[in-house]
Amino acid sequence: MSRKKELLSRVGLRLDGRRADELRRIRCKLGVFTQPDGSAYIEQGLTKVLAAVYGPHQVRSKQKAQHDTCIINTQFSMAVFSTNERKKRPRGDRKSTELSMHLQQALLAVIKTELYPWSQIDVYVEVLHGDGGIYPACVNAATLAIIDAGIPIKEYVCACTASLGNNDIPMLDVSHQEEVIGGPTLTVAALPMSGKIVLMEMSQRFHLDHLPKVLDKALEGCKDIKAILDEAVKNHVREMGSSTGWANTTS
Amino acid sequence: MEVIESFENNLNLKCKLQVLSRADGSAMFSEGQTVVLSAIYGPVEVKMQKLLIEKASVESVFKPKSGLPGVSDRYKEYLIKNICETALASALYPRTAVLVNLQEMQNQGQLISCAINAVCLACLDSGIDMKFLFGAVSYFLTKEEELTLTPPINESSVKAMFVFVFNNTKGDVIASHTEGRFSIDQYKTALDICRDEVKKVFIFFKETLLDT
Amino acid sequence: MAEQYKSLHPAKYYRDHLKHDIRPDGRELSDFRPVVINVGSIKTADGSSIVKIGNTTVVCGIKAEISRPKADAATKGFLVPNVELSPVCSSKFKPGPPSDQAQVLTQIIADIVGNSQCINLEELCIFPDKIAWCLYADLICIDYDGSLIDACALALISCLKVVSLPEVSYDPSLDKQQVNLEKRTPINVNSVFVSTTFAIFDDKLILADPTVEEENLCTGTLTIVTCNDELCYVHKPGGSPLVDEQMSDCIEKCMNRSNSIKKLIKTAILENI
Amino acid sequence: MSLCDAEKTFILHGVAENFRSDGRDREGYRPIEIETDIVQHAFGSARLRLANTDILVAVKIEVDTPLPERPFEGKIEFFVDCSANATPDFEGRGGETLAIELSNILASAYKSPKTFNLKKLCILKGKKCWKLYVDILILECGGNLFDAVSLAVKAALFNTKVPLIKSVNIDGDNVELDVSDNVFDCERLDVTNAPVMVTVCKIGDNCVVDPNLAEEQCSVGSIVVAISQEYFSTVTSIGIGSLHAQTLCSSLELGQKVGIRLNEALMDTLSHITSDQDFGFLK
Amino acid sequence: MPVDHKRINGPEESVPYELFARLSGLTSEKAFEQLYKAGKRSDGREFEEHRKIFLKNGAVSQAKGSAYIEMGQTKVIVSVFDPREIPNRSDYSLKGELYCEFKFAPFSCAKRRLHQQDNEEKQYSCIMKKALESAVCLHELPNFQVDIYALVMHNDGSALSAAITAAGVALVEAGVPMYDIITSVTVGIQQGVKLVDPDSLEEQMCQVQFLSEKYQDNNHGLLIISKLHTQEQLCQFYQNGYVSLEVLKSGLEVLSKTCEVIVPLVQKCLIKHITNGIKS
Amino acid sequence: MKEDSLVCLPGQRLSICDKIYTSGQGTYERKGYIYSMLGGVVDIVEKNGLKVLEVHSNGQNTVIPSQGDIVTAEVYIITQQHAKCHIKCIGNTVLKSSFRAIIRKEYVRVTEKDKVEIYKSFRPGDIILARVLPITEAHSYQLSTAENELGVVIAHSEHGYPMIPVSWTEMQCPKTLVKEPRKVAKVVPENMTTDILSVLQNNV
Repeated sequence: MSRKKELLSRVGLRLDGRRADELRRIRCKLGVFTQPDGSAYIEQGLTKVLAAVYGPHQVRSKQKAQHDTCIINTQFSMAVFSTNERKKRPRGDRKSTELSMHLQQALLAVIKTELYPWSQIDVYVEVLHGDGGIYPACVNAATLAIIDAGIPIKEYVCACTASLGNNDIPMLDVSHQEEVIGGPTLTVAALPMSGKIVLMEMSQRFHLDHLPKVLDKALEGCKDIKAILDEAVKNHVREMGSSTGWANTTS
Repeated sequence: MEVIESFENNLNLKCKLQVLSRADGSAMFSEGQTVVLSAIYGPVEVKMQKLLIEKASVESVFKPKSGLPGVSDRYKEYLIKNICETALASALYPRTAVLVNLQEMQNQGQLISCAINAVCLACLDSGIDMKFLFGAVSYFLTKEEELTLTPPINESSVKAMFVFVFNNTKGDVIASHTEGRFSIDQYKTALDICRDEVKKVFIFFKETLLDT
Repeated sequence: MAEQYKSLHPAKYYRDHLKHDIRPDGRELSDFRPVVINVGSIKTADGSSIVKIGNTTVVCGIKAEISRPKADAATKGFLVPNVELSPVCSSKFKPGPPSDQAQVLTQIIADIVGNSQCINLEELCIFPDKIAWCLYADLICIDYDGSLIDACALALISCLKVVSLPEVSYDPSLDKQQVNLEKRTPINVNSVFVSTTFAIFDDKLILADPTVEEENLCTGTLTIVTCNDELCYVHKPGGSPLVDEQMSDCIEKCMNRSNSIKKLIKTAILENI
Repeated sequence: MSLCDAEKTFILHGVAENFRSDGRDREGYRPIEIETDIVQHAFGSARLRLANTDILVAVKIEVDTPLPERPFEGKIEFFVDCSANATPDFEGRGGETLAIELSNILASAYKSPKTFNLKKLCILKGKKCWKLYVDILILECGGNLFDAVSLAVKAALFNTKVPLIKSVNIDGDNVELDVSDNVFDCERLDVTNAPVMVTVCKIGDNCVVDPNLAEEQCSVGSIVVAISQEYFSTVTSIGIGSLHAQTLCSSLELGQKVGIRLNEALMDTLSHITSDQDFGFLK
Repeated sequence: MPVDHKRINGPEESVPYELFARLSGLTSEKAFEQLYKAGKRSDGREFEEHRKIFLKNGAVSQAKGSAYIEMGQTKVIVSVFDPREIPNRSDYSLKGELYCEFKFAPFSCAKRRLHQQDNEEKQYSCIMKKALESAVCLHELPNFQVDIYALVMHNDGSALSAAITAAGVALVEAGVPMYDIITSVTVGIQQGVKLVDPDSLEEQMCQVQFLSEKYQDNNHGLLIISKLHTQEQLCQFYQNGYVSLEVLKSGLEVLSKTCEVIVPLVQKCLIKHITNGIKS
Repeated sequence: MKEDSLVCLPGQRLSICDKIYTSGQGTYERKGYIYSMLGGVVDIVEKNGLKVLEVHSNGQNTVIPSQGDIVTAEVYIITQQHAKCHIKCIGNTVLKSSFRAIIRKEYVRVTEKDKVEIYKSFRPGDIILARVLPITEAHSYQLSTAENELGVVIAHSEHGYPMIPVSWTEMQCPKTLVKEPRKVAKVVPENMTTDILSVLQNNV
């Protein structure tokens, strides 16, 4: 346990100079591509993720079609050069199938699927550069892409990681370096407004009384991320709107 | 070339039925030091490509003790599949499938004959219709040209091995698998001796069924 | 019209023919199809042979490579036989990994080579525990028309008889080997195995050298491999039971067929030199 | 993207009058944007946007032992990954045939030593050499993939920084290399002769360069020409349809002319790029 | 090499013995030297002379259409199977499809090839598919797929063109509707010298770029085309290496001339097949 | 086949394509000329003043079930709504590989379409004659036996003996005299291919 000491210096600064409850710089852009119905690009620190949404369109294989809801089909793939160790195959291994299933769960909780029976929505996520917090970046990128595609959702779904520095101070938005050196990381995907948790995943072990602290910190993180995403969406809509002249109607 | 093994020393066969709960019929069978676990699932639903109109399609899987099934296990599956196709009255279950699963637990030399006997016991246990019972005996020819029932201890001293599968009605040869080189009359003597030995195997089958 | 009848009721079509002891392709019950052997036609391989039994065609090519012997068998080289049922030979086989039938054939051919001890693996070892020959024997089926074990076995044995390996000198101190391509010495083959397949039709008729239709309709097959007037493989994978007389007259037919095949192999090899 | 016959004839007439639907003439290219040094992990990277075709290329370098039959040369390997972002049918293994076709054409274009000299990648004859992994990620397909990929690869190789080998010591069998860890002193690859590909599409009875998705649909036959210093390093016919010998020669000439012009344009844009303008997708 | 559970595996790694042989000293440059001086090729052929071709159809009894071709030492067998539904495709497509697979036998080349299809074979299958797609009337086979398999038993140069020509014959014998007879030829270019239908040594020689100052002309490469006979159309064109435009054009003329030389032979083989089809 | 018939190869120019000569089966028309598509024999068929050029290859040509063909098929699965079968021969040409086909309940017979029970019309293993309906789905052909001459031709009883048609709804097993319900094809000699008739005769 001693090695985790250096994660937080005495002054409370982390390895990359952030404070314990500070998110990495998030920059995002909607409508990056023309072909897909909705697309988004997000940078959380150095982690760069591209998301594209196709749909809702006719289901490709008839047996999977459902009469009352729309099915969400996701694919998570990491570019071969996204990690410093070159990956042999971009997708198809167990980890990427698991992450795409988690992504599907997160989106199912949000998208109003009952509006599109017999149809299918494809959400594809491509990680260009992986530097820790890959799954949360994918969830946030997918949310932006779905908004860009104009698919009705109940709420933003935001995800954030949190960890434990010097085994008592919860730290937010863990980078790859901290993941490798640091202790247990908790990944939370949540609906920030209603405070509901959609998906919670933990690596290594948490002590029981630390868990609530770290969980609250993660939920706070999700709220902040939601604010940033919301602001980016507003700019995008304003920018899109201005080209068609109805920008002056809103504030 | 005299026969070492005397008549009454049987092949110390041991068996336990109903070993697996999910299988329709299962048997843990051991012949000397060789132990095989077999299970029968049938008649079950069949995949479209494998469907046969007028009879059941038999499929067999042979899992080795360690590692992934290789080319030699495919050969054992092929052997067992053909034996079951002749023995089972598959015409009574058209358009269905019978799955035979085998797991090798321990191998002292008579792996194939032990597997075949295990399958027959599992069929009996599952109560599937059969035209006849089949029993297998393996027979070894050592370097010094002696024919013996029990596998010699060190592998190198085995010159040839015969595995014969007989049916219990007329005692005809259903299947034969051999290894190593041997002369024609050695083959014929081995065939006759095994035909007597297999009677004991069938007696053993009856006993196991009676006392379960 | 006969063709239509044959496709609707193949079994009945065959029974009508077999009533008069004639097979649809005009052969008697125990007749064999013509055998054609051609050796040494592929120059890029160290030994090659093409065998045609009736329409069934198998090409065998042996490529020798240098490798390190296994730790537990330090004085033994390798002979790696593999049967490939390529999609060329029949619409039943699709490209991709070998089908179950191909794997079973590979195992049978490997058993036959092992049982017959036709190649002494010690002779393939150049320097114990350091380097040894590894003969990759690849058998590819070009046309699948029944009794494939016979064709593969014949192709492999005739190919082994014409393999020639360059002379290798190994210097243990420098761990360097020097290959002299000009001086090529054939490997000695201790025994010649010949395989014959019979199909059992309706539990009583024994058809020798079955075609692919006969194999599909028969209720059992029996393959006997002779090796220098001994037997080295009797393979009957289930199927309708055989009485002892049928078994012995099959063995008897198989013996005199192997003599004629051995002569054929000798002539094919003489032509090649 | 299926066109009805009316649209096809419209495109046909446009090409006949040398005035295509988006205002270009037969030899005009759509606007191309190149950015280099996008991916931090990679030794060299480039992103190219040809109208809405979007390609990202990253080059990684590893130490490897040279092939026994070619001890003097390093190795270069092309890997193409069609991301499902481009179209839903690239999902799973959908994009594999296109990926294999692209990597094969690139491999045969870079095969001749005149185009890209692998001897410079050799560290120690027969023992150690550099292996270049050129990974191409296709983010969006807007037609004319071959040109976009070849330009992006050339830009990425231009941007690649090969680490300098300070010293090589050999004892017995194993070889230790120590690489100078200071980032700036590195060698650059000589990319002048690297081939540039031009797709020449035959629509109606004249040839067109840089076809977009619609034009690709109604092309009778098309060839891909890889040009390196006015020599042809690879020529392949793609798509269904056959060409008359005459049209083939004229498209070869057109391909060569456009290829040389395209290569010059690329080389001087690459030399003008300064390393700080990195804005990636956020632009 | 990952252990292949579906085959018998030899030792983990094995190396062809040619590597340890004393280098034969006959580098490509010296080989070209002798060839250039003699004005003739090693087997006595002119530069633009095609090797003797032996072509026979009906080589595989189980296939709908099959052909066996020998160009010099290169031996290729092709079989075509009658159309079946396109697997895993539900929508109704008006045009049929071809599935081509080109495979070298493990023993067919100097260096042993693996059983699995490697990149070069995938590329050749792709080229072969392109060549045949423009020769077959796909609209006549709506929603069907024709399988074409080519196996090279002995590769002594220009194996791909031999496969394409043989595939053309096999398709006609299989009764698949085709626009025209297809023939294919390869030419190797080195220092401006054009070697039609190169054997494997000449093919290697043309892929290598000569460094010595004696040879300034840096034209080298390989050119494969396939041509439709009556329509005079090139349905496939592949070139690699480093060739200038004029050499490429002159290479094209030589190739289309040689294609015409082969066509009568293909026609004779097909007519023989049709006539004894009529007689029986 | 007459001895002096004209042999042609694919891509061979046969004639100019004008009012008189038109391209028939096995030929295609390009730039005003008719070319042959198959390797085989050229037949010139007179159709109301028009000379139609057709090319027939010797039986090897690839035949695909097209609308209206009479096909021989073997039933392999029956459900409440349809019977699935493999098409073995189209007209007289035997297929090397069978095509998948389906007979829906409403196409089994002409009268009382809705009261049809599939298991009373077909059983797995029966050989039937049917007509191909217009092709809609990609992978399986729609067949119909809604004519008197179409339906079950050869059926085996429970005990394996070929049965004889007794009425157009029943067939009887000669050995066990058990009557089994089938949708029997009315045996009309000129429509039936002669040999199937002979098969029926020598089985009785």
